[in-house]
Parts: sequence; C-alpha cells; structure tokens
Amino acid sequence: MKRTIPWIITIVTGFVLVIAEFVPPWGKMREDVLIYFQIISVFAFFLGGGSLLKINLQKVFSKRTDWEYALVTVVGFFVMLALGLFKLGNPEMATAGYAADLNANGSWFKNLFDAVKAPLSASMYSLLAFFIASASYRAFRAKNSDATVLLVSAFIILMGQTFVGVVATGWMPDWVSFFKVENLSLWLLAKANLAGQRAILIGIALGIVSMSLRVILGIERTHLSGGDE
Amino acid sequence: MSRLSRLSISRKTFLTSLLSLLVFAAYSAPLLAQDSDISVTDSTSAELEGAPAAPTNVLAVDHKYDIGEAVDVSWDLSFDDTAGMRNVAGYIIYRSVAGSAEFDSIGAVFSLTSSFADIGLTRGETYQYSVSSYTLSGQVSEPIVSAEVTTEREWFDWDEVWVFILLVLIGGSVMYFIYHARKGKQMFLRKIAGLQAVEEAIGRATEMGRPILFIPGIHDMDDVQTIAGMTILAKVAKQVAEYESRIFVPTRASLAMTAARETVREAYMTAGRVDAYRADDIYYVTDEQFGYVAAVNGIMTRDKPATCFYLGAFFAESLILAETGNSIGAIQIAGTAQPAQLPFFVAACDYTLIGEELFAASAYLSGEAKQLGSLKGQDVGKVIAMAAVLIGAVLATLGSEEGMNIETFRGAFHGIWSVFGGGQ
Amino acid sequence: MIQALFLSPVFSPLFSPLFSVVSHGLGPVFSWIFWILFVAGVGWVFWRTIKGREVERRVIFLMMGLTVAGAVLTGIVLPVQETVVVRNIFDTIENLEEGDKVLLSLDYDPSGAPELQPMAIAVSQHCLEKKLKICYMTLWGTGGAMIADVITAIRPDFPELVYGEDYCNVGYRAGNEAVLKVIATDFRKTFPTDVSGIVLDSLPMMTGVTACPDFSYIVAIGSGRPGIKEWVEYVVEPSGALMGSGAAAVSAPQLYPYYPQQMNGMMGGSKGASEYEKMLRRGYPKYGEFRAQATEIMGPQTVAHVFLMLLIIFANISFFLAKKRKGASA
Amino acid sequence: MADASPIGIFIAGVLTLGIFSFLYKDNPVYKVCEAIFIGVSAAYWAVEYFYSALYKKFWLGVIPPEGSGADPDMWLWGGAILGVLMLCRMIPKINWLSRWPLAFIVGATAGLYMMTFFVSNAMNQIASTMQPLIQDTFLATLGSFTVAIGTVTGLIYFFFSKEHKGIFGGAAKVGIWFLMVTFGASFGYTVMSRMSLLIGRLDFLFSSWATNFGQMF
Repeated sequence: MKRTIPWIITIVTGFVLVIAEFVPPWGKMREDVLIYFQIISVFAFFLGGGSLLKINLQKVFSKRTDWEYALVTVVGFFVMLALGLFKLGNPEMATAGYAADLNANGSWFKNLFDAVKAPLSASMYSLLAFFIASASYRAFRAKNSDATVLLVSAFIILMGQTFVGVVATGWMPDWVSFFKVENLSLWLLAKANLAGQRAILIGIALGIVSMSLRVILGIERTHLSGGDE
Repeated sequence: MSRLSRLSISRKTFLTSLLSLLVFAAYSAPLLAQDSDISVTDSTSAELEGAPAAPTNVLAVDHKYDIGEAVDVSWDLSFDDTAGMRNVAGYIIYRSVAGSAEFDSIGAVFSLTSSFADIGLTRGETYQYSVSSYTLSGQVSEPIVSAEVTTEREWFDWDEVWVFILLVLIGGSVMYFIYHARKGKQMFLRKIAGLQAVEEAIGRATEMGRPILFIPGIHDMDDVQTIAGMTILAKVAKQVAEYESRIFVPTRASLAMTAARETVREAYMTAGRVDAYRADDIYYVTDEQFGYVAAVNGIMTRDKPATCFYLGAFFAESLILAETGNSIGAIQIAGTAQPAQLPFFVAACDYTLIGEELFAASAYLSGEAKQLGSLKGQDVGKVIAMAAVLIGAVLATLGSEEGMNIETFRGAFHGIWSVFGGGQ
Repeated sequence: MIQALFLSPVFSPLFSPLFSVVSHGLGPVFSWIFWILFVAGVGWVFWRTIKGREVERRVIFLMMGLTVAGAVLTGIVLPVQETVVVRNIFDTIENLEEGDKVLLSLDYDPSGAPELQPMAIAVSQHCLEKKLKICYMTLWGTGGAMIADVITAIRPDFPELVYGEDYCNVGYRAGNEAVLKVIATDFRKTFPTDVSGIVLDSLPMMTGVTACPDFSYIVAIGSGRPGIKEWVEYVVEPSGALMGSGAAAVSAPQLYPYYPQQMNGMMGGSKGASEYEKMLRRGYPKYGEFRAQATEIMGPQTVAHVFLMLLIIFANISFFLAKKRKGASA
Repeated sequence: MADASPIGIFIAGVLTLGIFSFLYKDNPVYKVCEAIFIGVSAAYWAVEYFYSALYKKFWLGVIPPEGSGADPDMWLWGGAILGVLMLCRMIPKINWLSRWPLAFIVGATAGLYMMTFFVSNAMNQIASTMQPLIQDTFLATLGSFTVAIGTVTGLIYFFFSKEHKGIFGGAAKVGIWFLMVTFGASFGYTVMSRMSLLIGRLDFLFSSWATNFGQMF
C-alpha cells in the first residue's frame, strides 16, 4: 500500500497531463498543476526552513566549530522574516493593510533587501569574472582536436566581441571578407553554434521523453519509494 | 527616500489616476450611453450626421479546439478606416444571446483592427454578434450583424495532431524497447566516460577519507533535470553506503531536500546500511541562488570533498562551483541540460554529461534491461528526427522554387502531405 | 560618478592633483599609471609562462581585478560596432506611431542589472521620445525594484509624463510561464490591477488592451528563466505578437535560433546595449555621452577581453613548451 | 538604489568586499557574509512565497475579495491538501503520507515537461531546420548546409546503442566538433556578461560607496 498509492498517483498525474495537451477541456489542468506546485512548495518550506534552523541551532547550542556564524544565520533569518511577514515600516500598510506591496519603497523589508541581499547577490555573481579568467587559463589548451576546436571557436568570438577583432583583420581584401573576424564570429554564432544547439536541444527532448516515460511507468522510482514496510 | 515623500507620491498617483478616470468616463460616456438601446432594427444611429461607414462582412465563428467558451469575431474594415480617411476611432462589438434582439456592447477595439475574441461564453449557447464603427466625436455607425454561432467544445485539438503522431511514434518506440528488453541479452551501449568514472570517484573519496558532495541542480522538483539528478543520486548514494563513505547533499529548495532525503534513505536501505543514514547531511540552505552558491563554496573549502557531483539544472553558478571545486582538487562530474552552462562544465570539470546523457545516466548506472531498453527507444527517436531534418530540408529546397513558404513544423508537414497528393 | 569619488571630503585632498584630469575623461596621469601597471603585469605573467611555470590562480584574479578596476577608473571609451540585430529593434520603435503601446518586461534581478538596466533605460527613453506609451511588467519577484529604478532614472527627462496615460507599471505576478500563457490571450486575467492596486480599466492607456498582441511591440529584457525563451514560447508563438528582446550575454547564443522569425531583434549583453545607446544618441542628440551607461562599460570590457585573450595565448605557449620539453626528455 | 540610505550603502559596500575576500582564501569576514546571506535570503523567499503563493494565489483564490466578481476556485484546495500531506513528514507515524504530494509532483513534472520539451525543443527545432538548402548566395547556401549537417552529426554523437566506428564514428566525431564550437562560442560570448557584473560592482564601490564613505566620516 505505502508504495503502490504513490506509484498510482505518479502514473495517473503523468498520463493525464500528457493527454491534457491534446484535450482542450483539460487544458486548465496544466495551469492548475503549476499553482498546486507553488502551494505545496510553501508548505514544504516548513520542512526546509525547519531543517535550516534545526541544524544551525544545534551548532549554536553544542558550540561546535563556527557556531558563531550559525547564530548570525539564525538571527538574520528571524529579522528578515519578521520584517516581511508583518510588513514593518511599510508605507502602504496605512492604506492597503496586509495587501500592501511587499517591496514598497521605504519598507524595512525592501531596505534590508537593498542593503544586504542585493549587494551580496551581485557580488557573488560578479566573482564569475575572476573565475572565467582562471578557467580560460586552465582549460583552453590545445590538448586534442576537441579542445582545439573549443579554443579556436572561443577565441574568435572573444575577438569579435570587441573592436580588437575588427582591427586585427581589417587589412583583409574584400574577396575574403568572410574571414574577417566580425563576419566569422557572426557566422559561428548564427550557423555552427545553431547546429550544435539544435542537436543538443533535440537530444534533450528525446532524453526527457524517455526519462519521463520511465518515471510515469514506474520503472524508475527510486526517488519516492524509501519507506519502511 | 523618506516615508514622507513616499506618501506624497502615492497621493499624487492617486489623484492622477482619479483624474484620468474622470476624463475617461467623460470621454466614453456617449459611447456607453448607447449600449442599451442599440438593437438590430434600430437604424437611427446610421442617420446620425457624420456617422462613419459601417464595417462589412461581419463573421462570427466558434473558436476552434477549445472548451466552447470563445467566439472569434472578424470583419472587414470600415471604408472610413483607411489611410487618408481615418476618422474611425475604433469598433464596438455587441453580442446577443440567440433569440433576443437585445445587443449588449461587450468590447471595443482600436481602428485598423479587424478581429475580436470574445471569451468566457457559455458552452452550447447560440450567440449573434454585431459590429459598429465609431468616431472620436462619438458617432456610431449602423451595426452590422453576423450570422448565429453556437459555441462548441472539442475533445481533440486537431492543430496538435502531428505532435500527437510523433509522440506516439517516439514514445511508442521507447515503450516497445522497455518491454521487449530481454534479461541477459547484452545490449551494446557506447561508453560514457563520465559515468564510468562514478565508481572510481566514490572509491577515491573513500580512500582519502573525505566526503562526497552532490548538488542536484538549483531548481526544484518541478524541473525534470532535478528528477534526473535524484535518480542518479539514488545510484551514487547506494555506492556511497556500500563503501561506507559520507555524502553531503545541500539543496536550494525545500521540496528537493525532501525528495533527496527519501532517495538517499532508500539507497542506504537497499545497501543494507540504513543505520548509517544521516538525514542532517541532506539539508536545505536557501532559495536564493547566490546565497546557495556562497554556502556551497563554504562547504567545499571547509569540508574539502574529494568528489563533487553537479547533476541537474544549473545557471550562472556552474562556473563558480566548478572553479572552487577545482581549487580544492576534487574530482568533478557534472551534467546538465542547460545549454548555456554546458561550456563551463566542459571547461572546468573532469567529466561532463551533455544534455541527453544526463537523462540517460540513471539507466546506464542501473544496468537494468528495461531501463537500458528505453535508451534504444531514444535512438529510434533520433533516427526519426534526423530523417525529418533531412527530408524536410530536401522538400523545402524543392518547394522553395515554387515559392512554398515553410516556416513552421506544421507547415512542413502539410508540405509533405501535399507532396503526397493530400490537402492543398 | 567618478567625479563624486574625488569630491568626497576624504578623497579629494588625496587625489586633488589627479582630480582635474580624471574627471574630464581620460586623465593622462592616472591612465598612464594604469597602463604601465597593466603592461608590467601582463609582461610578468608572460615571463613566468615562458619560464615554464604555471601562474597561480590568485595572481590571475588579482590581474583581472586590477585590469577592470583600472579601466573603470580611467573611464576609457572605445568604439562600438553596430549590428543589424540591434538595429531592427531601434527601427521598429522608430517606425511606430505616436500613441502606440509598448510592453516592456524586465525579467531580471540586481545581479543582471549592470547589463540589462541600460537596455531598459535606453528603450524607455526612445519610446518616450517617440511619444509611445509604455507598460512595464516583470516575471521576477525581484524585478519590481528594477522597474522602479528604471522609472526613477527616466523621470527627470520627461517631467510631463502622467502615470496611467503615458506609462504604467503592472508589476509582478507569481507563476512564471503560467503568467505568460494567460496574458497571451487575456491580459487582465493576470493583471486586473497595476502594481499599487489601481484597476487597469481606470488607466486610460490600457483601454483596448485585452491581450499581448494589443501592444504594438513587446520588448522582453531578461537574464534567465522565466525570460525571453518563455516569452517566445508562450506569447509570441501562440499569439503572433511582435517582439524584440534584450538578453544577458550568457543566454544570447541560445536565443539566436529565434531570430528573426519569432523575435525581430535582440540586444546581446552590454555590447547590444551600447549599440542601442549609440543609435539613440545619433537620433536624439540630447542624449549626450554622460548618459550612456552601457557605452561607459565597453571600455573596461575591451581591456578585460584583451587580457583574457592574452591569458589563453600564454596558456597555450606554456602548454606547447611543456610538451616540447617532455618530448626532449623522453 | 539611488535613494538608499547612507547606512545601507555603507553596509552594501562592506559586504561586497567581504565576498571578494573569498578570492584570496576562506576567512572570517567571508563566513559572516555567507551566514548573513543564508539567513536573510532564506527568510526573504519564505516571505515572498508566503504572500505571492499562499496569500495571493491560494487565499484570494478560494476567498475572492468582495467586489472582484471572481468565483471561488475550489480546485485550489487540492493544492492545499497536498501541501498539508507534505507536513505529515514531521509526524513519524504517518510520515509516509508525505510521499503522496511528492509522487504527484514527480508525475506532474514528468508529464508537463515531456510535452513542453517535445513541442518546443524537438518539434520546433526540427521544423526550423527545414529550410531550403540552396540559397541565393554561396555563403548562405554554405550556412544552411552547415546547419543541417551539424544538427544531424550532432545527433549521431548522442547515439547510445551504436558503436562510434567507421563512417558512423567519423560522423560522430564531426558531431562532437560542432558541439565544441557551440560551447566555445557560448563561453566567449558570455565573458562580456560576466565582466559587466564585475564592472557594475566596482563602479558601485568607487562611486556610490566611496562618496558615501567620505560623507560618513
């Protein structure tokens, strides 16, 4: 029982949603399911958030290494949660009550977002500029034919992205203008890149069809069986 | 911005919108006032001085392949709605329920528009529509009435019939090979380096006494890539349990955490080591993309996992993770179906499963005949796709001389259809 | 911006000798120092390379940081090449008629802002110059703040704008692609009100807008999912609306397949944005250089690209040297 | 962030530097930034989901506000029931019930994705490849041949059940080259994006933050 019911739920939901694509009266289901998912994930947050708090509080109380940082996390969590849930300092509260725009200018939630979350997010993201340099240095070496193709293609695009490429190949006569970097890089992006993308996308679609069928048919169900029976 | 100035702005916004509401009401009043008494027989409006020419050829047809809640109304533009004239400001559309002569206005569109979709109707009801043009000064033309139309619900979307046929072909071949895969009969499968390295990578971590890090992507369970990641996690966790190593699975979504716990627990049980399972090694971090990345970076530099798996949906963080993993000397096996991130994994990881290979991985790792059979079904799909690409290109080449315009898939298939004598 | 740095009470005494030159574009002294440092650093990396030593990643990080920081501080401006892909968007907007409506969807968050915000601002300015009406929306929870920033940035140039008549902001609705599916045919079902709860019907510019195709042009600017791909799939394909897009450079190659059928133009990354700014400046000279955010960052971009190309060349030199040495010893 | 408070700007700058310090090595400042980031952002999304999904989508869906004219959408209760089942995980006796919503989501995702990707990835991509091979100019013709050959050989590379040998192996090799060109091109094109982010951050540090810093002391 404990195994069969989930399996039936998977089969039925899967097949119904596949068929819904072709049956107009069922079309709304596809939208409803997305909303269901959002509602379920809010409930699931109790589990996720619970686990986050549990692990960090355990660290704090048992004074394990780095417990101080765990405490910071817990405090940060509750502060932001309170500011948001109660919409503290939200100028629209006066008129709109709890329907006020969560991110209204001037609300403490938005202020904390601007001062803490936004810069942290942007800074973490911008680390990529450094990592892209170290990765290029390490990975773009002509070790074999595949790597050489990768390297050459990347190099041409890099040149095409700036005026450097234009200057470098500006001397070429018109009858070989195809090989001018600006044309070559556009051709790489619009043709060769397109072909590769298509092969990847078609492959992915086939992979998804096959894997979805394995899941729906219950051949692949390691992800939901774990139980004690 | 201080709270005070914010308040003053919202008051300003309020006043502006109130004002514009009044302007709008004043402007549209003459139009709306006529709604109730316009009927088919009432032709006085046409005699209004300066009334624009009415639209012609008003058609109302049931919207195809829907649940019977919509009608498409179309018309030819009023003579006064052409370049040079343009004193028509727009059209008003009226509707009556069959039998009644009462036409209610249901909407208006701007000039140069010749269609209107009326939605939210009742299925099985018969309606009649009429359309008038109007000018900015409020004169409305005589309404032109359409024939009656009954909304119908269709049970099959015939626009999608090619999708259906192809899906049956490809899905059917996958299912055929799943159920005809015979046990014991060895099927040929090409090697995928990344998957052959899985066992070795786990073994290495065990020897070094360091943990394994598994990231099932940064999407939630509503992404099929995450599900693919979980199916691989099942196989990896089983081996980890057998080797008595340790696996960390930080997740970016709560649901993914729950699913990962189920998966790993099941794997430990299958391996007969449920006592070694630690739920707290699989934990939710934060839904914030880069907050999650910051945390995983921390885990990598502090716990120094010997092997990192990145299998699922990845975005910009792919390179941050892979470069940090590289700096701690971990063996890295990645796989994603995000085309934009594949280059970074290919560049920075030891092994990368490209797109389709990610979805095939759990079948490969399981070694079960049925699962492997599905891969053969996928290959049949590839043959169909390649054939469609080649035949389609050839047909398009032949057809292009006659000016055949093939833009969409359906168009292409109708093209094939017409070559074989159908349609046209 | 940079001027502000040197005006601050702490820094101005320190930098006052430099201030006068730097604040007027390419400051000779400051940029000379920068270029000398840059060339010296690259030379050192090159020296290490031919000596057969790998360069440590932290050195690369440091060089990268110095390169970009230097280029930002000296404010070098380099030429931009125009492309048809961007031109198409500009021309589409240029050819719309006064009063036409444009839907601008900003689907990104602060981390995508450096690249995409300039596009949103330039397109908004262009639309307003043409007296088109703009409706802003976003599919990202964090996009609301982006819209607010864009409006703050353009307001001073167009003091006569009236909310609800010339532009409006319907804000964010949760639901990702589900939102798009719905608005393709029924705009009001998802957006019955604007961001602050005003009923859409009371905004004069929104009369007659029932679905996405009622906008003369849609410009979707985005950096991920849901974003441009979803716009194409759920709005353009089913409804046939006319769309142009602005993509973060990272996702641009994936979007090329949609050009020109499903979207008639695309701005890719800062380069696309700076091209748009260039076109805008040419058409409307009042937009002087100091406003061109994306153009401003193309200088640092170029220097960073050159540095990266040099790194790749060095890496291959060291690889072949190592191989040769290995071959000689074997 | 033009109107952010001076203190907000100050904090933002410090946090930015804290994150950058990770490039040198892991350190206490980075750890603090990381801890703040995790706590604050987890709560941010909790609140955002609470209001956008639970309040706006669900609550206002089943109990529409007066005057909106909408009918209560009873289907939404299904989502809520599944959500509550999810919480059963916390009660050991009936924690197996939490597998139901999970099973629902996995089935739904499989079904939805199968169709979406089949139509958008497979069908549309195949359809767009169906272009006339012979074009007006030599280069355009070369281009359309490239796309067709690249797509087919790329697919050959992905074949699982056939050994990459002989002609087939040669085609697969061409296929992997096409994939490599794609990866190289994407990588190269992305650099600009990544640099913009850094430029954005540095610009913030040098202008807003430094100015603000000066004014504060």
